[in-house]
Amino acid sequence: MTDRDGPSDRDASLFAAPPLGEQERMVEAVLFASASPVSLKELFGRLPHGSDPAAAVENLQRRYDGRGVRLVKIGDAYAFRTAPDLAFLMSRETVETRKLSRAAIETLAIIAYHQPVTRAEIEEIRGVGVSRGTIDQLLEMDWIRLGRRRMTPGRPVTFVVTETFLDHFSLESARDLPGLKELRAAGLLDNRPPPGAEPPEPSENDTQSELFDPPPPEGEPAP
Amino acid sequence: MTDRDGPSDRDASLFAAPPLGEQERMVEAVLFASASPVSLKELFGRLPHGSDPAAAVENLQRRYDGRGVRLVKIGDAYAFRTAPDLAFLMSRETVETRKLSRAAIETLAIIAYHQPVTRAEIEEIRGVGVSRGTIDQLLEMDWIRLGRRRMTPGRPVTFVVTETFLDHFSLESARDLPGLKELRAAGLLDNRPPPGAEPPEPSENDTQSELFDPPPPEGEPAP
Amino acid sequence: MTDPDLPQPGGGNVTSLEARLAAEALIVDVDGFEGPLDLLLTLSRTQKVDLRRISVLALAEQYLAFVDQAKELRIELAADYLVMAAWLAFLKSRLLLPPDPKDEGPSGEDMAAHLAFQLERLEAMRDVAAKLMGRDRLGRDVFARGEEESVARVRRTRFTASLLDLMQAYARIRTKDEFRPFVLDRGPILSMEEALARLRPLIAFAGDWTDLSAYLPDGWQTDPARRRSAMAATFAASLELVKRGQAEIQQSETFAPIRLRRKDPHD
Repeated sequence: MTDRDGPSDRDASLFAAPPLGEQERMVEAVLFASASPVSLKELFGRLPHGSDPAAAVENLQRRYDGRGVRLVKIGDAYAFRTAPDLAFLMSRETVETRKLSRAAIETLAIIAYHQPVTRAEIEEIRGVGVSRGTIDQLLEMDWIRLGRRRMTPGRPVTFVVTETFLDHFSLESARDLPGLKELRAAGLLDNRPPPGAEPPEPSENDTQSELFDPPPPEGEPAP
Repeated sequence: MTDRDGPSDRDASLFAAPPLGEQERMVEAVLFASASPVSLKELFGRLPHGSDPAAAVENLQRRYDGRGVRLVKIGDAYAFRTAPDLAFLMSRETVETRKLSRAAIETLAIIAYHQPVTRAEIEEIRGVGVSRGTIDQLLEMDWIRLGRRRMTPGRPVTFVVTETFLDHFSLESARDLPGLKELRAAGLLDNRPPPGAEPPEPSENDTQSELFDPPPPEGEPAP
Repeated sequence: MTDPDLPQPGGGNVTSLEARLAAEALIVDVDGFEGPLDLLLTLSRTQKVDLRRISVLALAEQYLAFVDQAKELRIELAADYLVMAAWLAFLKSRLLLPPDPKDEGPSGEDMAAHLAFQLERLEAMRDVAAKLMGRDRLGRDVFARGEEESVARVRRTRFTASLLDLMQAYARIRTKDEFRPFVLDRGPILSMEEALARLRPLIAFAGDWTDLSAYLPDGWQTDPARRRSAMAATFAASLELVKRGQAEIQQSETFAPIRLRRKDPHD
C-alpha cells in the first residue's frame, strides 16, 4: 500500500505527495480535530493527492504507543483516545451543568451587591422570603460564606461572596460589579430575559419596561 | 510546586508522586481530552499529590514541537491546538463564527489594546457612543469581562479581555497583541485628555461604590 | 466638496471628476459613518498624506463643506455631526485669527494637534483590529479537540450562572423595588404586634442588659414621630415579654434608659 504511485505517474510528479512525515502531521491534526472517528477512505480524500494515509496512521500509532493518548481503531475508522490506565483522570469531565434558579440568582446578586448582608435584609430587598434551601445551595457551591455577625441586637449572621464566586464570574472584586446606572448605560438593563431563562411573567415584564424611561433609580445601601 | 518532597517526608514516601514521565502522560491525557484550556492550577488538582505539572507541560511542549498538533499556552492555561499551517485540511471542521459588526470589532480592539478601559474612553476613541448591545455581545461571547473599577470620580467600571479571547486569537497573553509595542512607542495608547479639558466632575453615580467603601469584613466562621 | 480656496497637500492630483464621485459616495453613505470622527477620518484620506502631517484647517473646511452640502440636499444630520461642525468652525476661526492674548483656553494649534491625535489613534485602532481579525483564529485556522472525551463515571450536577444573569437579576429586583406601590409603605405607626413579633426573636440573644432603644427597627430612630411610635410599641411589647416571664426590665432612675435582658426559664 505504501508505493502505489510510481514516479512514472504524471499526476504524482506534478503534484507530488508530501513526505510521509508531513502526512503523519496531517493525519494527526485531522484525527485530533474531528468530532468522530475518521476512516482511511475519508483520510485519503482529505490528504493531498498521492498521500498514503494507511502508512501515516501506522507510523502515528507507533509514535503514540505508550503515551497518555493512543491512536485506536474503531470499526474501520481511527480516533485518539485517552490511555485506558489514565481513565481515572477523566472522571471530572462528566458534570452536568444546570442554570441556577431565579430565587438563587437573585439572592446571590443581592449578596454580591450589598455584602455583608443579613438574611432579613435580603428578604427586605427581594420583597419575598428567602428559603433556607437557597442559602444552603449557595453555601454548598462555595459562592457565599458567612461574614461577620452584625453588631445589632440578635447579632444576625451576614453573608458575603467568596473567592470561588469571583473566580466563576471573572471578577477581581465584588466592587467591580456595575451599578444600576452603569448597567443601564451599558445596555445590559433591558427587559430581554437573560439567555436561557424562562421569560418573566407578563405583568412584571410590563412594569419593567416602563421602568427604563424615568430617571434611573440609584442603588441604595441596604438598611 | 517545583520541589517535590524528598524521600524523608513520610507523606511523600507513602504517596509518592509518579515519575515525571508518567506525569507527562497524565497531563497529555487531560489536555488532549479537553477542548478548552486547562490551567496549571487545575492540572495540579487533578494529578496525583506531589506532581509537578509545570515541568510535565514543559517536556510535553518540546515533544509536540513541530507536530500536527501543538501544545500552546493561553494565559495561565494550556491546550492542544492544531498547527496553523494545516488549516487547509480542516475546512470540514470550520465553524461559522458569528459575524461581528464593525463597531464590535473596533470596540474589542480598543478594549484589548487599552485595557483596562472604561466605556467613556472607548467612546472617546471611537468618537461615537457605544451602541446598546455591543458590550453585551462581547460579554456574552466571553471575549471581555469586567476589570477593576477606575479609581477616578464616579469610579467607572472597566473592561478587559479574557482568556477565551486570547485562545480565540492564538495569543499567549495580551502583551503579544500585534503591533502593541509600536502603538505604545507612538504614544497612541496614551490617555491624552483634550486640551483645556476640565477634570471630569464627580458624578452622582457613586452611590453604589459607597456601598463598598468600608473595607470588606473578614469572614469568621459561625460559632 | 473639495474646497478650491484651500491648498490640499498632496491632493493636487485629484481630478474634479474623482472628487465629485467621492463626494457623492460620501453623501450616499452618510448613514454608514460611525460618527463625526469616522467621517473626518474618511475625509482626511483625500489629503493623501501621513495623518501626522495632515492639514487640520483643510480638514475642517472639508467637513464644513460636507455639512453644508448635506443641508442643501436636506439630509438630516445627527446632532453629534452638527456639534462637530460647530466645534470645527470655532477651531477654524482660532487657526485663522491671530491669538488674542486676553483669551484663555487652549490655542488653536493645541486643539488641532489633539484632533490629529484622535484621528491617528482611531486609524491605528482600526489597523490593529484588522490585524487581530487576521490572526490564526480558533475554529478557522487552528482547531481544538473535536471530540471531547468524557468518561461517564461521576455524574454530578453543577449549577451555574453567567455574569449577565447576575447583573440582570439585580437590576430586576432593584427596579421592581422602586415602583413598590405607595400604599404598601409603612405608615409612621408601629403596632404592638409588630414590635412583639420583632422583639421576640431578638431578645433570645440578649443575655446582657441592653438599652430598649437598640431594639427599635432600622429607619425608625431618626424621624421623631416614627421614633415615638416605635418606642411606645417596643416598650409595650417588652412589658408583655416580662409578663410572660421571658424577659427582665429595669430603669435605674426616672428618665434613665430602660434596659432589657433575656430571662432564662431555669433562673
